[in-house]
Amino acid sequence: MSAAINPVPFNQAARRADFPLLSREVNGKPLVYFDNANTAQKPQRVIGTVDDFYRRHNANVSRSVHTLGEEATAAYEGTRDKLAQFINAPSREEVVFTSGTTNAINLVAYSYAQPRLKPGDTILVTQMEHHANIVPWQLVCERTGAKLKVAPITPEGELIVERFVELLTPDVKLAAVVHVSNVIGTVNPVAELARACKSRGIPLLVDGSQAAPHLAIDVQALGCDFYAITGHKMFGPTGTGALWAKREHLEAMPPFFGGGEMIRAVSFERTVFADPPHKFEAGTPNIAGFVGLGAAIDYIGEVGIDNIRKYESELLAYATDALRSVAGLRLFGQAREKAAVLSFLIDGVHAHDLATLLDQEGVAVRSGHHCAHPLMQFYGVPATARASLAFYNTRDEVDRFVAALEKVRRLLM
Amino acid sequence: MSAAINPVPFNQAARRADFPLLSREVNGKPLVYFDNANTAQKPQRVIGTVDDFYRRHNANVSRSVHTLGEEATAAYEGTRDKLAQFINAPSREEVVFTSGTTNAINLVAYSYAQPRLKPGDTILVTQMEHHANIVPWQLVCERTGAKLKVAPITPEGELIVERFVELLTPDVKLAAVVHVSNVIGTVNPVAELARACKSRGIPLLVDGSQAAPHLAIDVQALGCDFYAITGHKMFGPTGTGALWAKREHLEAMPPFFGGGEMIRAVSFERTVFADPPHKFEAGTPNIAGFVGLGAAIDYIGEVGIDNIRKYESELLAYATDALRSVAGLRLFGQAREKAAVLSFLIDGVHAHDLATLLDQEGVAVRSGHHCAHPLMQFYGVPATARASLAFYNTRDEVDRFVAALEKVRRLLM
Amino acid sequence: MSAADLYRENVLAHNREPRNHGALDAHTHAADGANPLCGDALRFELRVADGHIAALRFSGESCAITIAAASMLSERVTGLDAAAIAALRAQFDALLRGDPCDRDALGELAAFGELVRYPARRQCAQLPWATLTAALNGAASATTEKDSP
Amino acid sequence: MSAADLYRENVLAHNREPRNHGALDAHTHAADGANPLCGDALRFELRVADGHIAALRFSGESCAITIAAASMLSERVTGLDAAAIAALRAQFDALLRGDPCDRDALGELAAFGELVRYPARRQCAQLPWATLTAALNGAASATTEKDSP
Ligand SMILES: Cc1ncc(COP(=O)(O)O)c(C=O)c1O
Ligand SMILES: Cc1ncc(COP(=O)(O)O)c(C=O)c1O
Repeated sequence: MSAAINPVPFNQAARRADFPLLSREVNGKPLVYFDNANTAQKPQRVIGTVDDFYRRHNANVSRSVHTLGEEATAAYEGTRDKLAQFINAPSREEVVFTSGTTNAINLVAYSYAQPRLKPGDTILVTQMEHHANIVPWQLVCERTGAKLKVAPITPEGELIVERFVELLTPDVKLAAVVHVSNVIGTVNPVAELARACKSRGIPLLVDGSQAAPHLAIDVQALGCDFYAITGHKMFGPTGTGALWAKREHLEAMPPFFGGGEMIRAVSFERTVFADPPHKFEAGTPNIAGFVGLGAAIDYIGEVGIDNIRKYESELLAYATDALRSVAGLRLFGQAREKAAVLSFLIDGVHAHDLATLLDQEGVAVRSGHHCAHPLMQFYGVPATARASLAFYNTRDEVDRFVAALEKVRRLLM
Repeated sequence: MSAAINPVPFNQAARRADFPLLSREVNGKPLVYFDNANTAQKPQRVIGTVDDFYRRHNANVSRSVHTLGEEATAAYEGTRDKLAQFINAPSREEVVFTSGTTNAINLVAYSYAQPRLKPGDTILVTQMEHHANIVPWQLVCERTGAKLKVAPITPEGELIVERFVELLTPDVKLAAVVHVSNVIGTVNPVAELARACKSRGIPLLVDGSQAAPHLAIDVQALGCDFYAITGHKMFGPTGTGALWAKREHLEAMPPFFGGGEMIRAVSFERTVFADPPHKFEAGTPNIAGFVGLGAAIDYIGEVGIDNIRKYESELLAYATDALRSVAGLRLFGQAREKAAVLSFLIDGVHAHDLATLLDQEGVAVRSGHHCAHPLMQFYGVPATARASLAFYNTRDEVDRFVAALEKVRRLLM
Repeated sequence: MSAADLYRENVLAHNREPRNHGALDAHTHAADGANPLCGDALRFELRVADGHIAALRFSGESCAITIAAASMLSERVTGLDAAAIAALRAQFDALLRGDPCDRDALGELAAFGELVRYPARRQCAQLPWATLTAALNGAASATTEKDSP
Repeated sequence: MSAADLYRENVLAHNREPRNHGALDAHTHAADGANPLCGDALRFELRVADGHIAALRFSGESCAITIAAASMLSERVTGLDAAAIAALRAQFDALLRGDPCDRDALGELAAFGELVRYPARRQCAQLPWATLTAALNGAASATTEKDSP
C-alpha cells in the first residue's frame, strides 16, 4: 500500500509489453496465455541475454583461462549468487544447479534418501503432489524397501496439518511437500510443517516449482532442509533449475553423476571429488540457460515479487468471481491461501474438448491430469481444465476467457 | 573430389560468416577461437531458432492440446527425428534426450550397468577416456563391487586394439570407448572394437561427444550398443544431448529419474511407466535447447559433414606442420586417424602461462588436464595446452596462433 | 466458432446421443482402452458370430471426439469381419496423418480428417479403434500411447 | 605484449630464477599444495624457530605465476611469525579481489594486483600462500579449490 511496503512502482501494461510472445495471435485471435503453471513466457531481457551470450560470450565454464571462458564463468556463476539471494540461502555453495525441479528431487532421492533408507522406513508426501514429488520416492522405496505415506487434504484442497503432523512418526526419514500446488493453487504452510518436522528430526524437502514465480521465498525463514525450483516457470530458459540444500546435507551426500567438473583428481585407482555444489554438477551445464536465468531473477527483482503477488491475488479474486458466473462450472481447490491457478470442469463437458475449443478462441489453458494423478483420483475426475495466471495477464483476458467458455459450453450442450 | 562424392559445394568464408561470435575482438585483437573441443560456437541459424522459439512458440511439450503446445511439441519432437537420421538410428524411439553426454553415460551407468553388475565383473575403458567415461563407471563399481579395467594406448595415442581385444574376457560386462579423443584427437576404430565386443556378447558404449561435430556417424554401421552425444559441441545450444541405445536395452532398463512425462499412470499403490524414450525423460526438458539442436543438425547437413571432415583434415595437416616449426614444442598424440585437435607443450613453459599469454593475443586455447587426468598421467605431464579446430577456422588463424606462440615463448624464455 | 470444422454438427450429435452406447449382454469379446493423455477410459463389448461383428456396445467417460468416433465406428463396423475392420482402420490412420485415403469407405468418420490440424487430439479418435482391435484380438486392454505425436 | 602488465619483468625473473627453491634439510614443517585447475603441485618445507620462520624452501612444477609468487613470498615471509603472515595473506587476498590493501607491506608481491583481470589465474598466486599456511598449521596438504572463482 504505502511506498514503504511496496517500494517498486508497478506498471502492469508496461510489464506485459516486456513479453514478446504475448502479442501473438492464435487461430486469428489475440492470444490469451493462461498456461503459466505449465511454463511461463520469457521477458525480452531473458531472451536477449541468451541471444547475447551466444553472440558474444559463448564459451565453456570448465575452468578456461581465456577471456571468453572467464566471461562465461563470471556470468554463469553470477546466477548462483543471484539465486542464493533470491531464495535467501545462507551461502552460494548451497545452491546446486540442476536441469529443473525433477532433476533436483531425483538428486535428493538418489544421493540423500537412497543411502539412508531401509525396510520399515517411510517417506511422507501429500495427496496434492506433482508426479515429480511422488515417483522419485516410489522408485527409491522400491530400491530400498521403504514405503510412501500420504498426508490427506480437505475437499477444498488444503493440507490437513494436524494429520500431517500425526503422520510424522519415527519411521519417517524424509517429508516432501509442494509449496504451491500446480493444480489447485494451494499455498501450503511450509514454515509450520518445517517446525513440526524439525522438532522430530525429520528433514523436509519443499517442491517450490510453482512458488518461485509468484511469492517471495526465504529458505531460512521457511526452515526446510531442501528446496527445489525450476527456471522455466520463473520466466527463465528451459533446462535450468536448482536444488538448495543445507550445507550439512550436501557435504554428507555422495556424488550422483560422475564426470568432468565434479572432481578434484581422477586416477583409475582413486578419485577425489570436489566440494559442493560442484560435486553434484558433472559435465557441461546449460550455460546459456543459467545466464538467462540470472536475467530472469534480475527481472523479477525489478518488477518486485510483492507487486506480483498482490496483483495476482487481485486477478485471482476477479477470475474466481467471473468463473462462478458460468453455469455448470465446478471449481477444484478453494484454499484460503491460494495462488492464481484455477482448475475447473463444466458439467457434461470434457476437459480436452474445453481446451481445444478455447484454443480456437485464442485462449491457451491446459487440460489433463497435470502430472497429478493422485489428486485427480482424490477428486474422482480423470482430468480438469486449468487456467493458470501470471502477473502479465489482465482482467480483460479473464473476460475473454469467460466469454469463450460460454461459447464453448453452448456449442457442446 | 568429384561432385558425386561431395555433392554440397563448400564456401568456407561464407560458412565462417554464419557465426556471429567469430567477429569478436578479444584484448583488442581479432578473436582466434581454438577451443572448439571445449564448446563450439553457434551459427546464426541456431541462435535465431532459439530466439524465435521464445518469442513466438514457447510452451511446454507436456501434452498440451493448445496451439502453442502443439507447435512446441512438433518442433521439439522434430529434433528427435533429425537426430535419429543424423546418427542413422533404426528408430526415433531409440533416441533419448539428455542434458549432454555426461547425463547420457550416467543414465547407462545407473539404469543399465548397476542392476547387472556384481563383484568380480568388470567394465573395460581405455587410457584416453574423458572423466565422463571414467567416473560414472568408478561410481557404479563402488556400488556393486565390480572393477574397472583399462586398455592401454601407444605413445602416439592410439588404442592398442589387440590388447583391448585380449582384455575382453568373460568378466567384462560393458566396454566404454571414446570415439574421438578430446585431448589428442585420436579417432578410434569403433566398428572393429564393436565386432570384437559383439562376438563375445559384450555391449559397447561409445562416447561420441567429439565425433558428432567432425565426422559422419552411423550407429548401425558402427555396430555399438550405446552412443552418447552432446549438443553444445555440435554447434547446438548448451544443456542438450542424447543417448542412442538399442531398443532391447532401453526396454530392459528400469526408469532412472521419476517425474512427469515418464509415466503412463501414477497412483500411490502402483505406477506404470511410459515406453522408451519417454520412460527416461522425466520432467520438462530443455525445450528451446532441443529446438535449437534441430537447427544445428539442419545446419551441419547443409554444410555437409564430409566437407567438414575434409576441410578440417587439411587444416589439421597445415597446423601440425606449422606447430612443428616452433622450437621446443612437443605435440601429444600423433594417431594416423586424427581429428583436428592439437595438444602441446613448449619446453620450460607451463600450459597456463601459454594460454593466458595467447589470450592476450586474442587466441583462445584451453590449458589444463582437459578432464582426462589418466591420459595426463600416461604422458607424465600435469597439463597441456590444446588448440582444437572447427571448420570455421582458417589457415590465417593458424598463422596468427603460431606467431603468438613464438612471441609467448620468447617472453617466457 | 472456427473449431466448427472439427466439432461439426454430426460429431456433436454423436457426442450428445451416442449410438450403441452401453453394455452388451452375452458378449463374446471385450476390451478396455485407456488414453494416457488424459486418463480417459473406454470399454467395447462385442458379439462376434461367424467372424463378423453381430453387435457391439461401448461405454466409458471420454471427450466428445472419442465418443463421437466410437459412436460412428460402432455403426460403421457392424457386420464387418476383422480383415475389413483392419483395412478401414488403415484408412482412418491415413486420414489422421493427412495421407490420401478412401473417404467414401470411412463415411461419417471422415469428419475426423480435421484432426490433421490437432495432432494432440488424434489419440482421442484412435482410442475406439485401438480398443475395438484389442477386443477382436482377444486382448484385455489397449492404450494409444504409441500413437501419440 | 599487453600481458606484460601481469608477466612483468620481476615476475618473469623470479620464474626464471626462483629464490629459496629446493628442499630444506632438517625442516620442522612441510606441506604439499595442489591447484585443481591444472593439477600443479607445490611443496613448502620450513624451519620454524621461536615461532618465526627461520628458513624455507619450495619445490614443484608449476606455472610462472605460482613460481614467482612462491619465490617472492619466500623472501617476504622469512623472519615473520604466523600472525604476521596471516595479516599479510589477508592483504594479498584483498589485492587479488581488487579491494584496498597495503601495497607497501606486500612489496614485490603487489605485482599480482594485475590478477584482478585474470580471475581464473588467481588460484595460481594463492597456492603458495595456501601451502605455506597449511605447513605452519601442521596440515599435510592444501588446495586452492575453495578460492576458485
Ligand atoms: C570426449 C568427451 N566425453 C565427454 C564429454 C562430456 O560432455 P558434456 O560435458 O557435454 O557432458 C566431453 C566434453 O567435455 C568430451 O570431450
Ligand atoms: C508442483 C510441480 N512440481 C514439479 C514440477 C516439475 O518441474 P520440471 O518439469 O520443470 O522439472 C512441476 C512442473 O511441471 C510442478 O508444477
